[in-house]
Amino acid sequence: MTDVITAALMIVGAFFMVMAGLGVLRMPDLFLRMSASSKASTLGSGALLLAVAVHFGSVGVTTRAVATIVFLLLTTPIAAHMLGRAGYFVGVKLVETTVIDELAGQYDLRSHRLRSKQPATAPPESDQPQV
Amino acid sequence: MNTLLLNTLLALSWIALTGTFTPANLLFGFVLGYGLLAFTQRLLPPSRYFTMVPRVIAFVLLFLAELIQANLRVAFSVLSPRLDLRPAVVAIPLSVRSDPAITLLANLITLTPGTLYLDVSEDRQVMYVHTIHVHDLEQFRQGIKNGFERRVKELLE
Amino acid sequence: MEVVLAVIIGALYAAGLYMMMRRSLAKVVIGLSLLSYAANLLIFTVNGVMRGRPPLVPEGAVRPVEPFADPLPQALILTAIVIGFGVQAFALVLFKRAYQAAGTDDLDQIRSTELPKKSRKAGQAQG
Amino acid sequence: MTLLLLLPLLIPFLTAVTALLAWHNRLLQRRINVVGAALHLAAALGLLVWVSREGIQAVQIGNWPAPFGITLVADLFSAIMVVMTGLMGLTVAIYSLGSIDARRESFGYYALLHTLLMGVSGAFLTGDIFNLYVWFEVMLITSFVLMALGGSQEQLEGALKYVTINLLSSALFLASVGILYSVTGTLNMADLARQIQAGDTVAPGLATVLGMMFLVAFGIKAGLFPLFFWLPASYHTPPIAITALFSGLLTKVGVYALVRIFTLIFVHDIAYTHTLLLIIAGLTMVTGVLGAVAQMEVRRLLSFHIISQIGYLLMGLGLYTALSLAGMIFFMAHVIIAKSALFLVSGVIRRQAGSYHLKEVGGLYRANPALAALFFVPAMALAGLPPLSGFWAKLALVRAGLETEDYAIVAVSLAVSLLTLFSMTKIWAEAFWKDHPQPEHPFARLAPQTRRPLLLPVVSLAALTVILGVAAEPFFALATDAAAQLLDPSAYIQAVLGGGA
Amino acid sequence: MNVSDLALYGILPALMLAILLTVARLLRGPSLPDRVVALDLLTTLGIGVIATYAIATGQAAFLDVAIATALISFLGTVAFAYYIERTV
Amino acid sequence: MDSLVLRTAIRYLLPLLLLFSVFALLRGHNEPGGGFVGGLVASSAFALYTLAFDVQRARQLLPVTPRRLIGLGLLVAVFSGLISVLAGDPFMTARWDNRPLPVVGKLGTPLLFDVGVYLTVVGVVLTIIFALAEEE
Amino acid sequence: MTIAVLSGFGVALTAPWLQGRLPRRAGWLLILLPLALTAWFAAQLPRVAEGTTLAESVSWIPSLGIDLAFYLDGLSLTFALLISGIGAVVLLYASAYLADDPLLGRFYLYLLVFMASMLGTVLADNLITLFVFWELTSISSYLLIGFKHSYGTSRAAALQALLVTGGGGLAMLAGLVLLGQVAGTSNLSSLAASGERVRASDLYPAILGLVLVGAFAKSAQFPFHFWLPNAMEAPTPVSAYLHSATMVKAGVYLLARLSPALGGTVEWQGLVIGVGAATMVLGAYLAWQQVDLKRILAYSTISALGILVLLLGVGGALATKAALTVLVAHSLYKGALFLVAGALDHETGTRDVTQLGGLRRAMPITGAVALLAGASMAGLPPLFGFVAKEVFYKATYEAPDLPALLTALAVLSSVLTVVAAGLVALKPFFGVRAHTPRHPHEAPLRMWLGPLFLAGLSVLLGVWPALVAEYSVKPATEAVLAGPAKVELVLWPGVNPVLALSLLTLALGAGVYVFRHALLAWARRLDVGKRLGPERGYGRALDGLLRLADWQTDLLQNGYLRFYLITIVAVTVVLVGYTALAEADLSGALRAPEMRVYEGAIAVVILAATYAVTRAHSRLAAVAALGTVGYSVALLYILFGAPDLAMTQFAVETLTVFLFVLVIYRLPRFATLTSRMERWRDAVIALSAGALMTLLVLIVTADPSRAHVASFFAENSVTLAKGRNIVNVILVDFRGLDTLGEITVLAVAAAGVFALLKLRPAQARAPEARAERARTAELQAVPTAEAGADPGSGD
Ligand code: NA
Ligand code: NA
Repeated sequence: MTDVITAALMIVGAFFMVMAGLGVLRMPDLFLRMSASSKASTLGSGALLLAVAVHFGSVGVTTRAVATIVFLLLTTPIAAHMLGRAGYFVGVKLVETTVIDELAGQYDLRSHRLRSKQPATAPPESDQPQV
Repeated sequence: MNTLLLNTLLALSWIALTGTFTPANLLFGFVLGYGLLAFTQRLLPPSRYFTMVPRVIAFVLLFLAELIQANLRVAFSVLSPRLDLRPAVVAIPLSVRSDPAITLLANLITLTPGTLYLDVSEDRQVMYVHTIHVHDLEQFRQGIKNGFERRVKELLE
Repeated sequence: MEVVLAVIIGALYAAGLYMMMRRSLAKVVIGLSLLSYAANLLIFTVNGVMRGRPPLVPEGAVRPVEPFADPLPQALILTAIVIGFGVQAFALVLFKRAYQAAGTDDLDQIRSTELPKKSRKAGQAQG
Repeated sequence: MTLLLLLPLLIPFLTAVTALLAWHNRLLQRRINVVGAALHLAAALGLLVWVSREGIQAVQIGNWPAPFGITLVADLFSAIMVVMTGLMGLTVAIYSLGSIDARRESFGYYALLHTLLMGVSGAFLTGDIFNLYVWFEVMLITSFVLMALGGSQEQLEGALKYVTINLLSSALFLASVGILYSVTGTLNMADLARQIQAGDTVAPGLATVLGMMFLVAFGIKAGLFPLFFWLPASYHTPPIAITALFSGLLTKVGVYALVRIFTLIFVHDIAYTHTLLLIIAGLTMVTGVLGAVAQMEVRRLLSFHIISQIGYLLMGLGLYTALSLAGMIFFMAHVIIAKSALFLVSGVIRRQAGSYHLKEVGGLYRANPALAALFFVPAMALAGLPPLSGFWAKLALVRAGLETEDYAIVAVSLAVSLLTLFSMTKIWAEAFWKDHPQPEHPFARLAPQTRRPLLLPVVSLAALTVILGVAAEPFFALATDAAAQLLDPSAYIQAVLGGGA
Repeated sequence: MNVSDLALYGILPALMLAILLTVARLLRGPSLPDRVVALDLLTTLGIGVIATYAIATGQAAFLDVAIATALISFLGTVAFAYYIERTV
Repeated sequence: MDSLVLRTAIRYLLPLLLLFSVFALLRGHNEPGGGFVGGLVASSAFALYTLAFDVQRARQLLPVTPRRLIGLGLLVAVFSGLISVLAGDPFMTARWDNRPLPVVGKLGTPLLFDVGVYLTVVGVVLTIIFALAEEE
Repeated sequence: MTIAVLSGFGVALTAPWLQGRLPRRAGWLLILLPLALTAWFAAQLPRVAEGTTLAESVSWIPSLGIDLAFYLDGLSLTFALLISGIGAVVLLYASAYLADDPLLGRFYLYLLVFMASMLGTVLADNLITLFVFWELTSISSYLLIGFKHSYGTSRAAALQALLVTGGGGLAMLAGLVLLGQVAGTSNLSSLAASGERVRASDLYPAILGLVLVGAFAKSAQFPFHFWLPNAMEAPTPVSAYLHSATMVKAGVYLLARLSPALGGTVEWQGLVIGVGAATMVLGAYLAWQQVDLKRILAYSTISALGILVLLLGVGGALATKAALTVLVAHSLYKGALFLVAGALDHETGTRDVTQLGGLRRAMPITGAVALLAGASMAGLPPLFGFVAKEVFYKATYEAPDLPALLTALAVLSSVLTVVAAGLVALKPFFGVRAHTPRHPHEAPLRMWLGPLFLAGLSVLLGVWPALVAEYSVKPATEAVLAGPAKVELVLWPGVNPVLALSLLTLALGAGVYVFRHALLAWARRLDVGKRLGPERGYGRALDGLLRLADWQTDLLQNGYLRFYLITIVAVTVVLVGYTALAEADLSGALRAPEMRVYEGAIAVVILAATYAVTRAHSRLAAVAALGTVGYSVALLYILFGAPDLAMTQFAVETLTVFLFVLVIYRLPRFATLTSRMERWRDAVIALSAGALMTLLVLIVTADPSRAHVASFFAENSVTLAKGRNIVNVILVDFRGLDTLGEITVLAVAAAGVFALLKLRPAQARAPEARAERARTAELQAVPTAEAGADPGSGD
């Protein structure tokens, strides 16, 4: 029984890991790549770590596996946020099909402060990239 | 949170009593302890603990469901030969204000596929989110506000 | 696997040395890094690689299950890694300061301590 | 008593840590510095006395039997080298009081100085080849920092090359140790010696290949031709006290390591290895001395001479006879003392005549006759003039070379000693005899509080070159005994591995 | 086929495929944040590899490496982001 | 860089990282870990803190200066080796207390030595990182 | 004897102090030493004449077989007397000659050191002890020649003398060591007994050549003679003492001393006679063409030294006797003449003979001395010079080989010597009174007393040659021949061919003297000295040396780090690669790879990332690729059972990347600075180094052998060291000392980084900060050496 669960978790994990890799390779811009990789990899590694917990079945291993998962859940999004922000500052281009970029021009490049902006009342009609 | 401590102690006592220190047994001890606590303390003034725990569990389940479902969606789109994307960076007005709440919300947004938390304005009025596929901006904003933001607000504020 | 590792080691050495032979300070310091990977991996490889048998004694046992990887090279590499880290950190900052002081990161321009003395006449050493 | 083997490591270590903790108290650091250096020398002398009375001594660190733990071992050669380290440490520690600026002092100078002593002593005392690597690294990183401490452009540029090339050497050293362990299964040098001599675990050819790797690795540190580039590029850039210390110790550790491995471990194919050593020795002497001849800056000139003299040391090793090794050891002591004295004197030259550059100085023969004498004695010693220390060293090497009929190296060594004389007289003629190029140059009087720390070390070292020369017998006898131990490593092996070996 | 074999011959190769794909992105860039994203993903993939290898070899001790990697690699990514932002 | 999210998260991450670092240190004698890795984890926690806030805040967080920490670590390490010397054994001969403790195993001078390593590493990495960050 | 030698050094060291305390009387006090020595040596004359020898030996460096052994026989006694006697004369003279020189104390020091060394040289009984003193004479000569140190010419001449004699000395050292080895003894006194063995040895030609080079260089023999005239830059007392009477004769002494061991062979005769004859003629030929008094004397000294060498080459009782007689005669007259030249210089301000004349009234005593000594030099009876020339001619006339040629050359050189004597002794004192830079007076007592004494001796010995024959020449000749000899000297040997030659010499000499102006013009056109002179060779050699040194240094130490690294790598590849191919067993190295898919993938990743590092166009991209390599290596560690290693590698890698990022983005962008050719060259070298390492790994791993210490760790980790993680147990216990060193490295690295970043050179700071620093430096309780100085230029 544990073997079956272990195997299933491993397969799920590996699947999402491959998706993460594929995503980061295939996606056309930085934000899309991060989008694809950050969650898929968290899910993938989470599944694999759970597989370890199930496989060994000891408290020590489980605790450590769960702690690692928690840590990853906590840090992966922050890393993505930091990188995305950095990407904005160095002027990484968004893919041409981007519908709207409401963040564009909101950063004060000198002070690195971010202004708030009230959302547009209507969704944009055009598909013009806004960057 | 004293109740959590008590619950944990009960779970550990269960382990000590049964003498088998396995994750399953620990979980069982915890559930058992929770039930006992809920049972024994129902006459005392209402503790947040007992309303919180189900909420947290529901929240986690919702999150997991979203996580897996959306991950599959992304997998599907990554695997499709032509990437069919309508990405956007959307500003979402915020109603949560506390640091932990914003942080939790941000993490949730990022961990659920399709969306990626980018930053929050200095005045905490607006959160900027990147999304892979947007049809209707307003619908997207409302989806976030009614989904994760509401639950985070319930949980933490 | 040793054959593959040997090729990797060779490649790391080659790349490290190649980088060290560049004119740019930054490249030299990167070369030093590659070189230390190479040396560590070399120690690791020549001492016999063994898949998945860490030199740990299971709880309750008095000695590890045979076969196990030789722990000594691991300890040596560990020491070398740590030392390398310290040295690398220093070298990095030194290079940065040298760049600041010299105003260039082109090593061909960084020769003030040993410029050839073209102006020197022969035979004026004494007298 | 086994503590005596440890004290040359512990004393500088604790001195350094205390200095580190007394970061903001310069006065305390200066005192600790001198006390620590004096204690280190005392411990080293104690060790030498002990070893010369009782024979080779070993202590197993952690009480783990050799070859499993790390062994510290002192034979006469090691003990002599540790004494030289202590001597250099004390003289430079005192000289620094009068010459190192307050800013360097408050950035850990004294802690670094003593860490260097620890690293060098460790290298001399360890009986474990990997532990040797560790002490080399302690010494190197400390020297890197000392070299760059102060942060002038010159220092940084010099240090840059010094660091890069030495790291290359370290990487090679490390790899060689790794391979050596893989083929022998031991890091203990006595055990290595036993195995390679027995020839059953290691193919002799492979052992020779390893010997070549070590030769390059240590050769870089020792400053052999054509691996010495780092030395002239950098040695003249730090304050002179540091240069003197480096000159006395750093390359010598490289030579020590070469001597150790090519007398203890890789002696299975002398015809190949030691002939090669002789060839390199000759080339090192010549290129070094020619480099010196080309210089007009005192520190650079002396730096090139370091290389040249390393050639002599290597010659002693390459000839590989009792006499040549004794000569090498005597030469080592001589050159450490004389060369450091010269560097320290050149510091005073700069202070009084205003420059290190020979074109820009002069007039010291009249202005400071005592300094003239303090320069002349070690300079002539370095040139090998009898009856100063260098002569006996040279004589022993020449005699050994003639005995083994290696005439070429003898010829080279004699020619090089003439060129050494030439460049010593160059300094003499320019800095002392010649008038100062500025007729009105004010020869700065040394302030009373700097005069003693500056001159005391120089006087002591100059006196030592004379004593080492005029009363050479006890020293040479000691060197002869030390050489005998090197030539027949059985006692060393016995002391480390015990009776069963 | 037991779990260990599955891990060794099924899962690990799959993870390696992911790694190769990621490295391709890392080398291709084009922007520095792209590379860092790849590097960050690489460490997470590494954690997966370690976990899988722990199952394959039955050595739970490898898990400790995974934790340490998870904890520390975050610093690397943050540092990259921090300084990328400062280059502007 | 003032990232609200990072600053918030660091409050939770910091104790977690420090906890793990001590765990790695204490367990190192029996499982992977040890003073060096422990020290690196601890210092990376402070490094994160430095990035999230600034050097001054990070320095305030630390009760002693990194330099003191280095000195202390070195002293502890060498002292652990000297204990045996006082008893007449060679330097660094291990002394053990034979009562086993959870996680740690047995207490002994090698563990004390590892504590010295841990302290030194923290001091070293923080000295470097603080100095570099103050450069900016 | 030991005391006699060593006392010189002792007294010498007190001389500067003494001169400082008693500026007027120091000379008189110091002269007591040479006088006492002279007396002591003179007291030994009778015993030595009887054939007794004195030997003393103090153990010096027994482990090198070196004793401080001294030996007194006729030969050493003759030299010792000359050294101490003339030493006294010169010291006295110098006390007046250099009375105003502030460095007189140092002069005494050097002169006394020289005297003691010279005594040591001639008294030494040990080959090495002899060499020790020999070199000391060179170095004290260096200091004396350069005494007028402000003049470039003095310094150059001092150096030249040192290099020529020192270089010769080094050759001699090799010769002496070989001689000792072949002869089986280092004792000069027992060397004669081993003569047969030495001359039969294969090494004999080498020994002979090396020893002769040393002796010839010291004794200014062709082609080393040029240093001697240049050494006239020295104060005149030095020239008189070192460069005519004593030091230059050290080579002659050595030839005489070693002739029992080395002499008598064809090689000996050919070399020694040839060089001696050439020197004799050349010196004389150049002497009379000079205008500087001291240079005339110097060249004639060279000629006389040639005679001595020639005679020793001829060998046998007669020639040896002649050599010793000439030696004594020359020392006496040449010493006196030099001192006369010094007096002339001192009083008139010039040494140019063309500017001197008619001084006999102004300087009568000096003139008389000059006349006597000059007559001895010219070989006029009844002076001792005449006696010497008679035996000299007799020796050449009766030489076993080539007597005619030798005699002809002897006469030729003697004729020219007569001319030189005339120039020195007659020209300044007779004829028209010339105008001189200074107004001449008679020299002070201390400056004529000594020369007068020497000239007087020339007369005394000329009249009474038996005195010197019995006490000096005979015992000395016996010492040289290592056997008894019949030695007599007479003033008037009767009419014979030799006397005819003497008269001829005088007549021709007088003729040339009279017509010297015409002949000079002719000789100057020939310009032998300059054109063929080896001095040009010396200059060229020195120039060439300096140019070679510059070229080599600029070539090797060119400042290009790349060049250094390329050289080192290339050397490693060649040295290690050659040894591996030649010596090691390569058979196991070639084998098929075996691996698993995932391992292969990691290998691909590492190789790709490594390649990417080398090709990266941006710094941070290179760092990212570098990080990939590091992480992948850590994965390899995991796969092969090294969790601790992997953990450490991951952690260190991350921190390194962090540091890189922190630092490297401040460096400029990558740019391609090298040409395509250079890149290819570097790539080839780097790849060959990589290939070498690959090969080594393959060789080593071909034969997997189990490490033997590993099992000890496995066995004892839990039981004795109480730890289950063996790697950690090794780190903190089995090999804890490594770790102690390791954390020391870390601590120092941190201190270094801190200092690099915080301690900047002063000029980088604002002026106010500098002023502030200076103020605080003043307030410091600790005395600061260079308060406020820029550490960058600190010493
Ligand atoms: Na040196
Ligand atoms: Na270690």
